[in-house]
Amino acid sequence: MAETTRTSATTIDSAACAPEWTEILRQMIFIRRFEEATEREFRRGKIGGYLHVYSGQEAVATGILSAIQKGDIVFSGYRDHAHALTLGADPCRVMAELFGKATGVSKGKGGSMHLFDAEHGFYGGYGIVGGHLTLATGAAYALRYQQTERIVVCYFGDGAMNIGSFHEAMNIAGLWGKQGMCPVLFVIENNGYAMGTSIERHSALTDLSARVRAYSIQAEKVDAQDVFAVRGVADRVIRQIRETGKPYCIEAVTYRFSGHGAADILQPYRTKDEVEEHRHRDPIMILRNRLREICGLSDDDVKKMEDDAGERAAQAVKFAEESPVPDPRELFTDVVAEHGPQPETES
Amino acid sequence: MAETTRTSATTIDSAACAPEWTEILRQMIFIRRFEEATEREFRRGKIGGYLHVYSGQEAVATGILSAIQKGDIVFSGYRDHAHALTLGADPCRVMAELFGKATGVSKGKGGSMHLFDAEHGFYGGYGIVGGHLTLATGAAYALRYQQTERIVVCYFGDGAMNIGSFHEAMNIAGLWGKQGMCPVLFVIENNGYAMGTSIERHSALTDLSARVRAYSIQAEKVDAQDVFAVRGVADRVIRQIRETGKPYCIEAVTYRFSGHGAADILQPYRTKDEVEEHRHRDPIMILRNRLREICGLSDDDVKKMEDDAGERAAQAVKFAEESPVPDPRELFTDVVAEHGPQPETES
Amino acid sequence: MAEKTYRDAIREAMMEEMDRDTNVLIMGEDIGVYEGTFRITAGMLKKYGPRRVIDTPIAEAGMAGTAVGMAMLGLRPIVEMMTMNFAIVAADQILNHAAKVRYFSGGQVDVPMVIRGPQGAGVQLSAQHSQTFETFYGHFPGLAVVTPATPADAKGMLKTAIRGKDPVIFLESAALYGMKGEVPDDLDFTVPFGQSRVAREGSDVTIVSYGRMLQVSLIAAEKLSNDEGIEAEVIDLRSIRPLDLQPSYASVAKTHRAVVVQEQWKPFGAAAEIAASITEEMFDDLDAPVARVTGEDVPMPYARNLELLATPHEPQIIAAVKKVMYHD
Amino acid sequence: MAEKTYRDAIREAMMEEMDRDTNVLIMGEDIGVYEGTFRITAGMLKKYGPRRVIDTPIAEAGMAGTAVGMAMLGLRPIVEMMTMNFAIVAADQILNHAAKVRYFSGGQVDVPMVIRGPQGAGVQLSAQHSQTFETFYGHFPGLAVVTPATPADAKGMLKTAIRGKDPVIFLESAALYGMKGEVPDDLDFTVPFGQSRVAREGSDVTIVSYGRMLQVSLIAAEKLSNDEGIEAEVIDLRSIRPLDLQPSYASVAKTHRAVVVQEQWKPFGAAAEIAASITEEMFDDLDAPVARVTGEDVPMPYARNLELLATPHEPQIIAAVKKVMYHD
Ligand SMILES: Cc1ncc(C[n+]2csc(CCOP(=O)(O)OP(=O)(O)O)c2C)c(N)n1
Ligand SMILES: Cc1ncc(C[n+]2csc(CCOP(=O)(O)OP(=O)(O)O)c2C)c(N)n1
Ligand SMILES: [Mg+2]
Ligand SMILES: [Mg+2]
Repeated sequence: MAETTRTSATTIDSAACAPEWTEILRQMIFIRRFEEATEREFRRGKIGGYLHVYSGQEAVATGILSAIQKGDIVFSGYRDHAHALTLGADPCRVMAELFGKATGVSKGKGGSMHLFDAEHGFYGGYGIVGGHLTLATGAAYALRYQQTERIVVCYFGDGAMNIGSFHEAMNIAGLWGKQGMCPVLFVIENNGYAMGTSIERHSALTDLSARVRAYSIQAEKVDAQDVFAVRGVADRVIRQIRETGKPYCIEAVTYRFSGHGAADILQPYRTKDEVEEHRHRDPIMILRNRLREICGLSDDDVKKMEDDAGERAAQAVKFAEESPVPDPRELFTDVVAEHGPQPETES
Repeated sequence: MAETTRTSATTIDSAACAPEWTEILRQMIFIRRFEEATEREFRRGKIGGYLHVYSGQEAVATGILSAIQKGDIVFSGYRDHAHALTLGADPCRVMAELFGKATGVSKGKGGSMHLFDAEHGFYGGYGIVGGHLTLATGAAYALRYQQTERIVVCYFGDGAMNIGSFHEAMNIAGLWGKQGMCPVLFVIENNGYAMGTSIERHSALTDLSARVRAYSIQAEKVDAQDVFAVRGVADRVIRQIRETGKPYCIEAVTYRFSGHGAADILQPYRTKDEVEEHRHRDPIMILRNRLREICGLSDDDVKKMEDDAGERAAQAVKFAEESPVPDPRELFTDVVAEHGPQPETES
Repeated sequence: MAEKTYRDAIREAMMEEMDRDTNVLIMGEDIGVYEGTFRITAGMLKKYGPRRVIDTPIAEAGMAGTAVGMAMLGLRPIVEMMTMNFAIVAADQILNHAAKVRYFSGGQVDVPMVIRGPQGAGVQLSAQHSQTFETFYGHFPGLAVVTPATPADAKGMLKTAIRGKDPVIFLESAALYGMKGEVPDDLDFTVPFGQSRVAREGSDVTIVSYGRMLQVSLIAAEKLSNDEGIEAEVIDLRSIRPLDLQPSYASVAKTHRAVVVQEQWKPFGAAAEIAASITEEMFDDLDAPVARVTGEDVPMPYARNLELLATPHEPQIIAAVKKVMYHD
Repeated sequence: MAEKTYRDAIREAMMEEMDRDTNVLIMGEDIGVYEGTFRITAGMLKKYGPRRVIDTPIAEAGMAGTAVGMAMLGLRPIVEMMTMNFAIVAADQILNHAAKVRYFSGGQVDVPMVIRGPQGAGVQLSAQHSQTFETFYGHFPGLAVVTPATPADAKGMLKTAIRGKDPVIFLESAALYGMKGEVPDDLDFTVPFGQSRVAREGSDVTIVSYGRMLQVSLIAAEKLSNDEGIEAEVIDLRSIRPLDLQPSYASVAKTHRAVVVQEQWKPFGAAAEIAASITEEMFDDLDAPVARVTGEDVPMPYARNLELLATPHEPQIIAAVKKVMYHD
């Protein structure tokens, strides 16, 4: 199997100082603050169920989703807050969803694992590992069938690559791609672990991009703690997908700083040192330092961003807290189309 | 992806004339006659259900199963007559199974798709495409866990490689192989088609061996119309599996002469010419010619083999025909263990 | 009205809807070049081309899951399962995705898709290829599950399914494909879900069934009439979810006795729900407990004699009718 | 006897059987290094090593299928599903392979394996993570399906499952993991399948349940006794397949009224089978139709207030009891 190329953006040109990068930094900082708030609110018992936060992986959401266009569609797993937020979902409504409130993006019916915001192109939020890959593949077909130039982005974890639906989706995407009918960007969020199982222990072949090439789908690795690198690949690749209608895969090599979920306190599968080491490659720090060094971003600017982000996260919590719970009648809505051809199920 | 090596036995040495090869020819001819008989009996309405015959692929069953040892275990799909027969299942009882008779190898409960003969190492006979690959993988683990030197052989078609259970089995086999805990030989019976869908239309990457290597499993292609070639690879590879406890995959490139199943009369997916062309590479003819040219096999010898095979097939039909149908009480046996801890299901 | 086979009724429903709405497409294994193992899709690839008649690899989860994605984006995919037995590998895509995404998204998407294919015992297809799935799917909210028993219903209900907004499990019976019946010509002829019908009138006993067993029940009813002078009212449920038992209740109010007929295993089968519901609603009207006629509780055997014993036939229905009428 | 949690009862059953028989092993996701998401397998990897405590990739079909192969070759694998919801992707391996290979091979193999894990509603796990599966599996011959409601049953039935010859679907409830109860110390303490038991004696009404809902039913029964003077007999079914309804019949002969309690959706749920069977057998003894208490027929919502409305609680059971007693 050929060596996997690894892209990294060591050469930074003047475009690096475009205002957009400040926006990306702002967004990454906000995601971090937002996730910290969710962890706090989970401990306070305000958020229920499972909670999977994104801290450490911010460059994957922002680097790629800043490169797509309006009308593009995004699918994700259960670690989905950052994707929804980066697409423009209202943080207040995202937090309200986590609180199980009527004002939530999914009316409080979905929760953390099932954020959904069709208006902003976010098509969920799924809890069965690997289950949404086939959905994304079908969505990509639909967009091409409808003769649009829209594309699909589909996020999933390294661990999801071992389940059958990954395989079926990839092979179908590869086949449809040959007809130019499958404009989808698969993004492996390779954070090294499926819950507590490291890649070496869950994947027979540890070169994940190589696995994807076995479906005749182009794939490349990128150092995803470096949002410049991610964005660089994304720009090029998304253009290609849009032009060709063929799938592509980015293996975003990243790391999660928090536990797998809120219950993963002990983390017996990795050492404190390992986590600490990766904190030296915090994607926020990397971008911030670069903007400081090259573009003259000041400490004050950064401080202001941090404060703003904290403020917005706090506002989201406040909004969520003050929002009403769903009306009990909501229990029975959205089961089937209310005005579909079928009468209500008798009870 | 690296070029796939293709083994072929162009150099024939004196071992080519070992008596074993005559036996293999005899077995291949018998399989052909047996299958022709099943097709006849199907048309006569004596065999029901689905019937998938093996004609054209004889070298895959015989080339590999002549290389295994007593105690080894074989799993197959629904195109399974040849595997059972080559392992030593009584042809009369195999035919009786197809007739749905009490004397059948599965007591008449399984039929063509579910031959089973544990005594001869044949562990079925499965009808869900790809479903048995995980079983074979688990069986291989068991054999190693029990500290035996036994191995598993698992046959499946090219079309089976697109279903989720193939993927999960392969990845698990790859992982367990690293611990030396998965002595299984996966044999792709690549006959170019999944029912009426050619490889180019069902597999995004058409190099099937390369797909298997994406699970860190060694794989190689062999021209499987040439039983010498198949057997050559099998001998080497089986030794390696037994020694290392690691899985291996042989992609046996073959062709089926009959329709997919008995109902596949029109065969709109391939031309008569294509089939005719492949008949020039009939594996029986290839072996027969070689034994004639090199080892002095006479036309008389061949004639005798053909007659014997026809005779034995006819005997099997006679046995099947004269056997009794299952006792009606058999309907309720073998659902759960009769002396297991659970009482019978109340009805 | 014209007489048509169940098979042609299904094909026509699909083709008329594909003519009507370019968002409708079909995918499945060997439905295009091969023209379908049961030839339901014969001629369709030629007419609509490979973008709308998609031959897939053997990947039922992939088929069902991609259909969900297509449906969420506005297409109306029809997935042909070669037989419904193979859809078990797609169960997660159907039960956890198709059935639930409307709900957990708070109603942000429609999921207009149809999963259709034959189910039930054929002739000697043995254990893995002979199952029925109305209970399997019927338990899950978010799905519609239908079991047409006639060519007209096959056509009319398939049109309803294709035009709807929800995932529909459309359960055919291979044994019915050759059956003929009158089918309305109107291009807009549809049969709504959740409306069962009286398939035969009678006053002595109520037989409730659906799908292929409805036809067996009708034959049993004729025999009962001819041989015993017992007039059975036969109800065709038509859809399993939503389930409409009003006509069954009305019938029981008249007959005071009911038999429910289902092809597969008794425990936790569909007949249990129907019997339990009838009892809950009509307890005071019932002169006998609702009887269930079902297949034997064993995996389907291959041998023809055993297979015939495993599945219900007219005699079992007749016996059950006599039992609820205390004629035994 | 010692007091133990349901969680410890399960772990002890597995460890004692692993000590007793080297053919017993366990596999699952994150059961080894991570020690299990519910910590059922804590300490096991250290004690038994990676050949007997196997961390698997996320591949439930792979887990279930390899277990079938192992079992056919004489091992006794236990598969831990992180939650039973994830086993839907393994449905084909369980329903078409584990459940049927004994039959279609004409009885040539035993398939001694256990698939176990928690099911049912937790706290706000929403639609894909809150389902129960007793009906899903209960319909299929070839499987045993059990739903222990106490620590003693959890231990005794798991031992029966591990020592058996057939595939067993062992349905736990995460909500019960912390529950304490007396558990016999005997290493050979087993609880046979297909023997339901009277969990509480009473003479006025029969409540039939299993698993977590059994505990809710017992609380309801206490309330009924204290507040209304109604003495409910509560039957714990313990196993769903095989299903033993004799004690329920005997109880109904005494009480003449029955309520069946089940956590999930009413249509085609387990309660239908139980109600239908009781009615078939005890029709003349019943003073009221058997009532069903079930969850609402909707995918599980996330919001806590909706989730509480979706699942049955004591008040619904009490209301159903009053209804069958015509006290409403
Ligand atoms: C089919 C299925 N099996 C198991 C789970 C439980 N589970 C949830 S997340 C997870 C690990 C996934 O790891 P990965 O795909 O690498 O994503 P990450 O959490 O690292 O982002 C597991 C096992 C599930 N949700 N679905
Ligand atoms: C899961 C599943 N889907 C579909 C089928 C129907 N089916 C039976 S054989 C077959 C083609 C298999 O092709 P391949 O694996 O290449 O084996 P071959 O028949 O060529 O030997 C199909 C689609 C099935 N049995 N199981
Ligand atoms: Mg991961
Ligand atoms: Mg093939």
